[in-house]
Amino acid sequence: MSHMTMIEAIRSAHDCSMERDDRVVVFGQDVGYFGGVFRCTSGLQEKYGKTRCFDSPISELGIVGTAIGMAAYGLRPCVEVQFADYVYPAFDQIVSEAARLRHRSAGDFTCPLVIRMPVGGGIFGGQTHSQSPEAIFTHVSGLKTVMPSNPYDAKGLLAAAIEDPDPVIFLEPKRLYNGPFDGHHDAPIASWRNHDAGKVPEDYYALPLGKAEVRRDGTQVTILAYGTMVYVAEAAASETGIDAEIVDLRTLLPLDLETIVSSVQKTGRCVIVHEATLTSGFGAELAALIQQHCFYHLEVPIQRVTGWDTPYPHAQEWDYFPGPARVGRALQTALEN
Amino acid sequence: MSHMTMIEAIRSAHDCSMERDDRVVVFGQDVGYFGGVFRCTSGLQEKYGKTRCFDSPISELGIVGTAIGMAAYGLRPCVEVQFADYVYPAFDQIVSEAARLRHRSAGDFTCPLVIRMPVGGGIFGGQTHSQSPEAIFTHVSGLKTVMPSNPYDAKGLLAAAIEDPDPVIFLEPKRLYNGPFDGHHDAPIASWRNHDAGKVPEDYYALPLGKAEVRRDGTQVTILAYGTMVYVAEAAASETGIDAEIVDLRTLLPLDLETIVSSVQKTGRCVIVHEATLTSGFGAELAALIQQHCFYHLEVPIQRVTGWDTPYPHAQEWDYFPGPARVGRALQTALEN
Amino acid sequence: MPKKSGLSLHVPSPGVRPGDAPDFSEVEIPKAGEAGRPEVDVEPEAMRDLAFSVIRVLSKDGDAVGPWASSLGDDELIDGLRNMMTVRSFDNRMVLAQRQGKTSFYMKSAGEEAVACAFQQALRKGDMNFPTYRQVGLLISQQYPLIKLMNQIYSNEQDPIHGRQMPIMYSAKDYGFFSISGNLTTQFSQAVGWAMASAISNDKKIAVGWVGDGATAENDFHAAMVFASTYRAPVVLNIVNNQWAISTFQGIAKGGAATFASRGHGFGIPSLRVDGNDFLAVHSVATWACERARRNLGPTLIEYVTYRAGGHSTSDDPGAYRPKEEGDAWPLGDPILRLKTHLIKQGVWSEQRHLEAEQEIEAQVVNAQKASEEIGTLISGSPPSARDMFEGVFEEMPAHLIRQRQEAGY
Amino acid sequence: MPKKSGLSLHVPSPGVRPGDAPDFSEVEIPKAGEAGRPEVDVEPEAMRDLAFSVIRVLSKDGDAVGPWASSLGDDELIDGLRNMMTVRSFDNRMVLAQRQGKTSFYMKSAGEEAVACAFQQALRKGDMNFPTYRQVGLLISQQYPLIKLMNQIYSNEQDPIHGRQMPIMYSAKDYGFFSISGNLTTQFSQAVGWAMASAISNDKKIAVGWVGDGATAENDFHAAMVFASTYRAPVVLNIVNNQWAISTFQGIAKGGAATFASRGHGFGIPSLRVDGNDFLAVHSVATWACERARRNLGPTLIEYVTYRAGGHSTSDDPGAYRPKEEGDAWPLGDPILRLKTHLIKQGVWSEQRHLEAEQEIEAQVVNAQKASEEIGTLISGSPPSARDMFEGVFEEMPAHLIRQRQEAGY
Ligand SMILES: Cc1ncc(C[n+]2csc(CCOP(=O)(O)OP(=O)(O)O)c2C)c(N)n1
Ligand SMILES: Cc1ncc(C[n+]2csc(CCOP(=O)(O)OP(=O)(O)O)c2C)c(N)n1
Ligand SMILES: [Mg+2]
Ligand SMILES: [Mg+2]
Repeated sequence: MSHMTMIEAIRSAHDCSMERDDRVVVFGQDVGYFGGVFRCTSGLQEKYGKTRCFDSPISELGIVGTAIGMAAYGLRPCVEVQFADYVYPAFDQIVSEAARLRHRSAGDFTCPLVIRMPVGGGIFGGQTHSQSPEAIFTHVSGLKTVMPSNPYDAKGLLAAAIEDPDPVIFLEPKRLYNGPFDGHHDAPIASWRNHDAGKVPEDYYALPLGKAEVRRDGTQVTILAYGTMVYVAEAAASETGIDAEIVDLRTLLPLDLETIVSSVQKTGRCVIVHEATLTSGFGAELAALIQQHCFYHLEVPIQRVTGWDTPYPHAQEWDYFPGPARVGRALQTALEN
Repeated sequence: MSHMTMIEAIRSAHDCSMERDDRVVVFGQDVGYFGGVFRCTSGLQEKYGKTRCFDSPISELGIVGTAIGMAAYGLRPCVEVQFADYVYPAFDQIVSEAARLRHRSAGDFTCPLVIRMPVGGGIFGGQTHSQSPEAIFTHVSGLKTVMPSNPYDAKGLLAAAIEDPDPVIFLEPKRLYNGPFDGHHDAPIASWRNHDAGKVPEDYYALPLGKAEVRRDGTQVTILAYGTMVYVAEAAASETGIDAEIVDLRTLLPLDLETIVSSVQKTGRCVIVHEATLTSGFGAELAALIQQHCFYHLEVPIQRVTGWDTPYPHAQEWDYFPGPARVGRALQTALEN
Repeated sequence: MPKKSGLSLHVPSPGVRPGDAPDFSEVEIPKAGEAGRPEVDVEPEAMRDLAFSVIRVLSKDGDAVGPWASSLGDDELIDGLRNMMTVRSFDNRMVLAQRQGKTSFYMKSAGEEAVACAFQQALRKGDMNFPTYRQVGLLISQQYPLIKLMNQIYSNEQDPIHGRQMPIMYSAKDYGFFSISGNLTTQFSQAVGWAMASAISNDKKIAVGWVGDGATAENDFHAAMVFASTYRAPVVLNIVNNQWAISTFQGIAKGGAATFASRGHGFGIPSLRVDGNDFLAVHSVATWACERARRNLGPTLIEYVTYRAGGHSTSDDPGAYRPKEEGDAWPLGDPILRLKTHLIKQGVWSEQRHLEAEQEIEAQVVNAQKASEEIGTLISGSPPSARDMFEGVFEEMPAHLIRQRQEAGY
Repeated sequence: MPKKSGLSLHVPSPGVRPGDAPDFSEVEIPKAGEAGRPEVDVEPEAMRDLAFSVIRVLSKDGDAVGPWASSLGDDELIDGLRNMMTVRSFDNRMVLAQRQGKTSFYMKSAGEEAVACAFQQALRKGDMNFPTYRQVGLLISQQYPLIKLMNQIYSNEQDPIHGRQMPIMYSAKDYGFFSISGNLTTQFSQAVGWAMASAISNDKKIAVGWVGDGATAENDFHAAMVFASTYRAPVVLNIVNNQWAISTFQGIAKGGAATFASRGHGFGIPSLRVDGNDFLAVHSVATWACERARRNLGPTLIEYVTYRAGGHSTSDDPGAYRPKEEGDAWPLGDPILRLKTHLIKQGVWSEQRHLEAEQEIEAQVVNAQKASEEIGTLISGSPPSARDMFEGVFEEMPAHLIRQRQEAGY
């Protein structure tokens, strides 16, 4: 059991899956010889050859469109979109094709496909290297949407996504690639080396999609988070000294409603945190579900702490990023009444 | 003051706007000589010439991409996407360009652009002629999203959208083109001829974006709806005899939160109805906002009556379509506790 | 002409509109047999001219002439003729059924039956078509049961896709027929991906992509060309240029290009243009392109010059945007008539046999229709269950869909 | 070679990788002056060869030869030289500033300065460029204040776009420079639309679209070609082929095509290929294409053959995927050196004057940098206000954004 960064864990998931199943093929922009701009596929071309891991032209549409054809043939493509901000050129193939193929053909054709992409800000990437478009994927029937928050989960969930018989959108919080980040951008950078979730088996393993994980037990208020926001939530909880229960959703669709509901029914208070813009973000769906399933347990309104309804700015990045201070204030508000 | 169908009203809005402002240009697939597959632009090419109303190649991306360039030049393009189900090839230009141009250039360039598209089912169009993708547009900062429910609003709101300095997504419920439709698909087809909202001035007028309209005053429960669902809601209310207040949102973004909140604070109960799939639909945002702003007024959980989380089916269209029966049941449930 | 001095926008339009006399004088039709037939491993550059010509085999008086003269035997040609006749008879019955309200919608292949029927005869079991809605000939040429097509069109209880999609959105994997999408051109890059997968797997199967003239403007056309060119995918990319895209004439999609076929040159893809109403020419060119793919020589682009003789769909009235008589004026004639004439000239067919064949086929179609309608139509019999609507969104139904299904009462 | 008998996938790769000796033997470089110069109203077909050749004006020993020999006067050429030198000096200072942490990111034009600088000299006030991130030469050639560029790069208080975008995402409408997008190729179809708008308005302005070799694979490339071709838009479409797209060599985007320029032929768009490191050739071809557009003759596609001498960006290490010495081996040399040699040969420039110019320019850049850094950098001075982040999402701030701004404490 060695420590891995999230990058190494993702690379290892590819490696184990390609080792086990030669139907698994990996491609995307710069993923072949170079191993990806974030190095998540480094060494795979050398090990598995140019026809199982290769560079693609700069066409997200072509990447996803050809991958759907490969999946229909019987391969298990796992493709990379360099940044989630660049997935939109492929949106039609994802929404109209990958998501609907099994249903519209009554299972005659299926689409076991993984589309990986880095999400989130905190690297001064501005509006075109920082977006978190998870909500729009969860609105599309036929897609599964996953966002791990640590190396251990990343490897296990990616392996499961590759084995899944249906298309999976696999979102990687780029700010977590090299260490847990809690929003304190001035603090020294933390590393996965000294974090439990940085311990990752070399060998293959898979974690079930659709299961949330309680990261911190608490009684006063429930925080629903995923990706980078899990650590922001932890920071906010410990810094306010509020006994918050933190649920890391891990998979947004299918959603682990049970875990969410039982936590909110216990605490009676809920704060939802995500980095994406507020309006029609995934927090809206969570709030709608919770008020439906926990209505008579809720002591106070559910709050959403999210990115603002603006493009992700460059210089004002830390004013946009929902950090521990904002989450902390929300926790306090949650306890006021 | 003559009666118009929604098609005639939309055509008239184009006509008045092109008459008043020769920066207004109209194009899209089959919109030129033929006047559009739904005839919403018929006669415009003849009246204003081939360079102000013309057919485009079958490229939604090209339509929107070139329209953005035209808007940046100083024209006021109003383009048609033949069905909302076909907007995805243009999604990148809409999300990454039209929506962000003003912000990213600090007003150096702007994008006064209207993208019209028919939405909704009820015409046996199956999964590729029935979708209602409004929610994903409302998640994109920088876009306004409008959906009229009758000819009078359609004309006034389209005129306003064309004059708006920012990009507007204009969604036309195709099942309302020729008459108000309340979901009773076996009943004889109603016409706008004998409906008040079918009375439409020939002359130019504009209605402000961002204002909802109370279609029916009521005290027991608030129904939030837009487009076709307004009539479904009316049918459900009268058939259940429940004294429901029906708010027609008309504009989803910017949202008329005041009207919504004051209605729900009055009734203490709320049912949201839309045709789009449930998960992460716009109903989620509405529910999240209402539980936040009306928490202490709510007597019962907010309910969402929506399309199911499946592709829009062909043969089972009426099992998918959220009709008066389902809305009626929700109203009864809302009054139970 | 600009109003003021200055630039002006050019908006192409067809020479003629309703009321005008049809005019195809701009459509250049070389004599049959003129175009050369290169080796399949020739450099694209060396066969450039074939993207600008029209490869034709059947002469005016019905002889098969020139280097592309088909290798098909008489029986295969007779099969081809019967297949085309079946498509036409089937189409007509289904349009009627739609008019009678038995289904919601239909699209015919009228006038372009040869393209799909002749191409299919060049394919092998295991190859995969990625068709549009105008290639039912691919299935009918394989004796796919007409009743199954009708069950789909009627969305009845035995619809292979459970009433989930509009009429004619067939899916038939065992017949090498990919699930049709209502979204134009998406299948084009998928075909390339399927072909790449076959090559990655060192398989022998090839893929065939289909697209209409109008739909070549879509994004996926470019993606397909780029990926096919870069990875030399074993795929045949077919453009069916039937002159119209709903109300829009081909000039809007083609722009200033000489031909659609010539789009292949910028990708180093061998490109050919063929008389789409000439069964022998289509089959011969298809065979050439498929051999290229099978020999791992890479993609081929083919433009079929034909004419959409009917409306775009049952929702369309072509009389609103093109002269009624245009179809009759189409210089490449009718594919069924031309093959019939050839076979009669060959002495292997006759008016008499043609008439009999027509009656047989008509009977076949009618019987299939009766049987299918006994199962049900959109307005009769028991439709596919609403419960089914929730199935197959995912292989395994997740909790939220089960909840919704129960809420729906199933 | 397939492992088993059967098909196999072809995956192009550059001949050489780190450790190998650079090899450009496949890059054919015709002699300067060889390519012919057609009239601007010639049929695309008649100038087909120009998409496969490389138009060059500057001979080995620095003479301007052949029909494309530039019409530029000595002073204009000296301006061009100084512009290129300014771009290079500016680039180097900014890379340094990034290394010092004064900004987050930077991208150089090193090696391809001639393309933007020479092209801009063919444009008129009012024309609009739709650039990528590697055409800062368009602005510098118009004496756009260096300090404003730096203010944007530093996201300081006087950043014209208020710190909202990453460094180098300039916007300068008054200088005919469209807001740069981080999303590749979107500007290409926008350029066509802007040009269409100019034509619709019977205006005289033309548009210029810019794209890199790698980004030609994107959807918007196709959309731009289709619309430009169909409506004969007054636009010049520029492909800057600098051989690399981050770590991906141009063969992945080009596939089996002979050249990127040849992509224009399938759309009937006149297409030319030019030595991108030859200032005179670039300017001459640009002038030719702009005249076509101004005379309402429609679009032109131009491929500039050049080399990305630096890394893709400050985040990139090209040593990981290409030989370190590749840049020096690039057969078309350095654009600044080549123009300098020509001017000296012409007797209007000298080593001495060059040295002085270098020092002047260096001083200019350093002074601008000092002044800009006094205003602030990403890590010094007062940044653009967070309040501003909420401005300009819409012309008028809607209620929900006001609420959010207040929640944010502004
Ligand atoms: C992405 C998308 N845009 C628009 C449409 C609407 N549409 C359906 S068929 C059609 C015309 C296609 O013409 P063509 O490609 O020539 O094929 P043909 O109908 O002539 O066989 C259009 C515009 C669609 N189905 N998908
Ligand atoms: C839609 C999209 N996909 C991917 C990227 C990431 N990306 C930025 S630059 C680049 C390479 C572009 O190469 P090229 O077009 O040759 O331009 P060059 O950098 O060589 O000037 C890539 C892949 C992006 N910015 N946008
Ligand atoms: Mg067509
Ligand atoms: Mg490049």
